[in-house]
Amino acid sequence: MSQPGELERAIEATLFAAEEPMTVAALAGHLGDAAAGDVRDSLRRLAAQYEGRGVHLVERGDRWHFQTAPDLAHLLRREREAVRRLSRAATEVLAIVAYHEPVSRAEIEAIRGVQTSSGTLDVLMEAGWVRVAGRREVPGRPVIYATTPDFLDHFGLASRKELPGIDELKAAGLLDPVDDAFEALTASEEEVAGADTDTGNAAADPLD
Amino acid sequence: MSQPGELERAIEATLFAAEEPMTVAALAGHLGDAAAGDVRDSLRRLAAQYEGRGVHLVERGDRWHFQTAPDLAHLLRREREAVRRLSRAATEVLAIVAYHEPVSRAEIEAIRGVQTSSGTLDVLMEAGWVRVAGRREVPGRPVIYATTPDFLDHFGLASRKELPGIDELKAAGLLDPVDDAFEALTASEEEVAGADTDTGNAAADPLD
Amino acid sequence: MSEDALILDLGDQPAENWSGPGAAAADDDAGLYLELDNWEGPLDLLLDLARRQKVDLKAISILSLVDQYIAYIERAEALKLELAADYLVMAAWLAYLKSALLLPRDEQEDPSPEDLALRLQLRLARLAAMREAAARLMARDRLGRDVFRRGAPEGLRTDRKTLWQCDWFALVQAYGQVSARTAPVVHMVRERPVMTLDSALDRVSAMLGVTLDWMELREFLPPHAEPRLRKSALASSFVAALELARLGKAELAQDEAFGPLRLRRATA
Repeated sequence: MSQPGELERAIEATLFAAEEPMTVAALAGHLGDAAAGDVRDSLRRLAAQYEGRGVHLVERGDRWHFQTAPDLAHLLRREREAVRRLSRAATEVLAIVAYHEPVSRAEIEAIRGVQTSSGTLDVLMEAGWVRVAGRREVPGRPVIYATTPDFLDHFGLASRKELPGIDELKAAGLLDPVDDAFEALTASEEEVAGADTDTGNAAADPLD
Repeated sequence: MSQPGELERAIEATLFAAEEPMTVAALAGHLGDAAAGDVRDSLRRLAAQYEGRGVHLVERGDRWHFQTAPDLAHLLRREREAVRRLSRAATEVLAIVAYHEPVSRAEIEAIRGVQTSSGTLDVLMEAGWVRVAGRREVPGRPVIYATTPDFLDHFGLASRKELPGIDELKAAGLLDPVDDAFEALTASEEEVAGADTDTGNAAADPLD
Repeated sequence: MSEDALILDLGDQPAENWSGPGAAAADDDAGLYLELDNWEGPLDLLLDLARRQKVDLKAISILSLVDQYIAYIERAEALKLELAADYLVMAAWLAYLKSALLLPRDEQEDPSPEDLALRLQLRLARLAAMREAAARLMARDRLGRDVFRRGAPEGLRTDRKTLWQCDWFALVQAYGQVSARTAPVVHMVRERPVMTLDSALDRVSAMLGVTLDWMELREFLPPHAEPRLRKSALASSFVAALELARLGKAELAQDEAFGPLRLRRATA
């Protein structure tokens, strides 16, 4: 890249400081007594000088401007990855979704016994482990959540059936939501007939 | 201007695209695995390559940015709105802060011989050139002021060492308080013993 | 007049070129006074007056400086201009300084008028230095006035992406803790060996059918039962014996309180 002449320097500075691309006419006007032809020649020489650099001088629809070299565009948009541990609350919610899916937020709260902020589910969806799996066809049509294939990948599971401890917990009745467990206890003393009709509550069978 | 290496191209593109000047550390961080030393070397080479062009690569208070060549100011000035016009008071206060920093308001007033309205310092802080730099650990714990990196940017200084004439002012003792200078002058003539008693009578001076 | 021009002329240039508030020529004093507001205090005015002496600040005549200052203040008062108090205080102090300088030197006086004059000189020198520094600073190639950054930078953006971490154990442990925390309290009775009343009834009546002799109750118990089953069997068999007696199928006998309980088939 050879040393620029005075007109080239002037054009270089003008285009650098300009807030918008400029036409040859606008440049010539700005630079006072410059002839359009000279400006055009200088632009070509400047563009050649910047070839191979990190910044290019380019013409777009009659207007000239500097821009970052296309192969370096990735430098303008950097991704920085930060590793963070899932919070205790998010881990609990994830476990509940994994064991009980598909499950609504109300059901998650019933199992956890505490309110769940929407941010917690957002984090799990951002992590790619939980997805919206539709709506439950009950009054209010609550959104229901389920785990994703990425979830299985991350935890090294071939399927949710591999989640440990299910059988023992199930036998002990610890996987039933609070309300169901209570009903199950009372139902054992009465007739059990009504149990199947409660299809809306999928959580009754956590691994179904 | 020789063809740039890959790191130089990357730095060139990054600084062209950046909205703010960048430190070597920020550049190295943005460019991923670049070593600070390599970045510094590349910056120096780039700056040399741009010498004589219409755009220069400059260092201002440890931060680097591209800017138009100063000798082309006449081409660009006309389109720009004038930079903030400072009152004479603000101009003087800014100089005092820059040459004496960190400095308290009382010290500024001692030099100017007049009260400084709080608006004057506010204007300088709003311009981003002066900041509160803590408190002096003396009775009353007065707030002290210092200049900012933006100050260096704006006035084209690589560091405060480049403040015009600062070495001469220092050598002439003109940056020392009057009391110190007075003692230094009188001590050379008489015995030093009595010097301290003067300070008690300084109130006789209406400017103190 | 721009402030930059104003400051620029503050340098080492001759006072004639001074275009600031004090630019008015000496024979245009009224104009000077009218601009008194433009001075940044009495020290500033003094510095301008000192510059009019066209000599190095170290060589200025304090006496003539004092005279000039006082003269200006008097003229301003004559013109009924409103003067800030500190200008008047300075005038009074300068008048005192002048008289002290003119009087025969009193060795006892401390600080001496010469010292006060020196201090004033030092102050003027410092203010002059800062005025000049300010002028040189303002005259630099200033960003946004003389030099410019890129007009339309693309901008750098760093998208933060969080890689969430959680391991298998944390997941399962969390689930266990949720379950433990929220499970209803259920008391589970462990299964243990018992002999029900029905089976005791069957067993006792079957054994009574085999013999006609009195038998002690303990003989009806399973011979090698473990202690807890044995207790259950004893209780059940006792109740069974009572039941059989009530039905008239067996006779009970006990010779003394807490003595062995005997039974045999009823001889009906």
